[in-house]
Amino acid sequence: MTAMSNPTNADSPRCIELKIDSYAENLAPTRRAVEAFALGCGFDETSQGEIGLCANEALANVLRHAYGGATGRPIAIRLEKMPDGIRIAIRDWGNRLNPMTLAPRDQDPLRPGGIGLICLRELMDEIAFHPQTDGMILTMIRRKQASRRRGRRNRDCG
Amino acid sequence: MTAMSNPTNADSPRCIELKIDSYAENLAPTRRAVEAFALGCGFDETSQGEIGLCANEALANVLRHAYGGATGRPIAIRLEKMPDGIRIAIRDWGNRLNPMTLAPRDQDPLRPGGIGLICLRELMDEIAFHPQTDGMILTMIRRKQASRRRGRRNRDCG
Amino acid sequence: MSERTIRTNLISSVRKNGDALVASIIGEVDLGNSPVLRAALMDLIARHAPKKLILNLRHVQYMDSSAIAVLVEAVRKVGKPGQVALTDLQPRVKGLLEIARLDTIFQITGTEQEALEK
Amino acid sequence: MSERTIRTNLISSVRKNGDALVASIIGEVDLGNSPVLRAALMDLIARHAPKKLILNLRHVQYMDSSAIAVLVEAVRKVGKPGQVALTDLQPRVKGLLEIARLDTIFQITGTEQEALEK
Ligand SMILES: Nc1ncnc2c1ncn2[C@@H]1O[C@H](COP(=O)(O)OP(=O)(O)O)[C@@H](O)[C@H]1O
Ligand SMILES: Nc1ncnc2c1ncn2[C@@H]1O[C@H](COP(=O)(O)OP(=O)(O)O)[C@@H](O)[C@H]1O
Repeated sequence: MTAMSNPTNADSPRCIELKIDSYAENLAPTRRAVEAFALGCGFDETSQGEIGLCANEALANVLRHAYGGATGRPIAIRLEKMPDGIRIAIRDWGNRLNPMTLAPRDQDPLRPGGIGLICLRELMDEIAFHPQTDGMILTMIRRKQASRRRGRRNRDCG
Repeated sequence: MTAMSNPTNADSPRCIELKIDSYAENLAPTRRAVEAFALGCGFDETSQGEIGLCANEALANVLRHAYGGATGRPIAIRLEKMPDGIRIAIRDWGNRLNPMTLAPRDQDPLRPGGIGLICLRELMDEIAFHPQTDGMILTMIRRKQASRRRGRRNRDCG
Repeated sequence: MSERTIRTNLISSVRKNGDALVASIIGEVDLGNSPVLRAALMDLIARHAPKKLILNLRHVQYMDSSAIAVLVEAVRKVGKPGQVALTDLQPRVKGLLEIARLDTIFQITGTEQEALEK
Repeated sequence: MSERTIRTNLISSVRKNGDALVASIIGEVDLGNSPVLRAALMDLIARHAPKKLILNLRHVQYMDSSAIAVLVEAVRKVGKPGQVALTDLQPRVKGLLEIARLDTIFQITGTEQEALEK
């Protein structure tokens, strides 16, 4: 019960930290918490869904790629309310691979892949992978005011 | 980022730990996580709702009573899947008061109070307050097979 | 008695029907937003002084004990028990009222119409 | 080809309509349960070898990319693009298909009837 023994800093901005182990069954509870936290940050329903999806995709990538499918490995998630949005940090102790440095794959629609990262790129305003000596921290920021990136997507679709 | 720095134990049963600070806005994300975790433990929709309500009520009591309304204070929640149910542990660093030792209040329906503890008693199979040197740990267990306690309530209502 | 309406999207509509005031509450109410609901309801009651208050809870998927406490306070403010009706309850909300044994101080009906006719 | 039906409450109903197979999926699908959906769908396709597969997603409030991958695999297994129709999409699911730019390999229709007639 590690989290039971050390108080958080009372001066930090409003935040929630989650620690889960790498079971796919833990994705849904985490996503629900993210969506409800996003609601509390003032995001509308569509945005809540998009933010929850990004958290899900980022965590699924940790499970499948950073941990190569190994279960029972730790993942820490920190949700932070910002004046203009939400910041999500995901910490793993996995293979330290930065997916942003991988070459894009060929685009066969019947062999889809890369959808997870596309979601992060299209739906978040900032994403950054920060390699650690023993794993990775992914940070994602979504602002309430749509950025150019999301503006573009919305024009495409509408 | 305390939770970002220490891996959890890979041998422990499937669990999720949350650390929140004592803002009422954090109740909803936590409850959502609890409900979805309960779904993953095999509870039906009604039971998920009841378990989420108990988590909400227990946390609201920490906010209002253990911390006397002070915001920004830490709370740690641990959700654990058991073979036959769910176990929820809530840790605070508050006033160490054990509400089970308080005398029951008089029953004026127009001055309701005590509903939170009634929920815990009626909807959980086991609840226990464990005073710590610097706060309290509340543990609650709900089993999938209805206990005598919940059986009684159901008869009353039906 | 303030003239300013307290606005919240927890109350989606308000209408008068004779001496009765019918308000629809919407969303999930817990300690995080029940103080807002409280302020808005108390304001409505103060401004309209309804003989009967009918709260449609069809779109309230969730309530905790702090929300229940707001409803009970509304009963006190409107007058005596039975003058506040709760209609269209979701099973979860109904369950909580039963556990709290507060299903008697409210009139609980299936529809707004029923509450208006009683 | 197994004779045993893979049971999951993610698929709420299955019916044949001429050469078409219509199945309703229900729930939220993510990496936690998409392998179960995959097994059940592949089993259905193997046993019925439908000319057309119509998946009603009205009750799918959420899908992640692993669920999308299952749907794409169904397209490969049934035959060529357009032989799998997705109907009654929720906005969230529709949004994900658009982001993934996969709205072309499926037939996307408003209702089952439309999908049957096309
Ligand atoms: N957290 C991660 N750790 C290591 N590698 C990753 C991570 N996330 C993504 N990748 C790499 O990036 C690729 C693209 O990821 P993604 O867009 O989610 O699609 P998919 O997982 O379907 O391949 C993955 O195949 C994997 O090689
Ligand atoms: N976590 C707690 N720490 C300290 N005191 C508590 C705690 N939970 C409950 N209590 C005490 O028990 C009483 C009953 O709690 P509850 O049933 O939730 O009703 P209410 O909060 O409406 O009074 C509270 O008024 C408070 O005195």
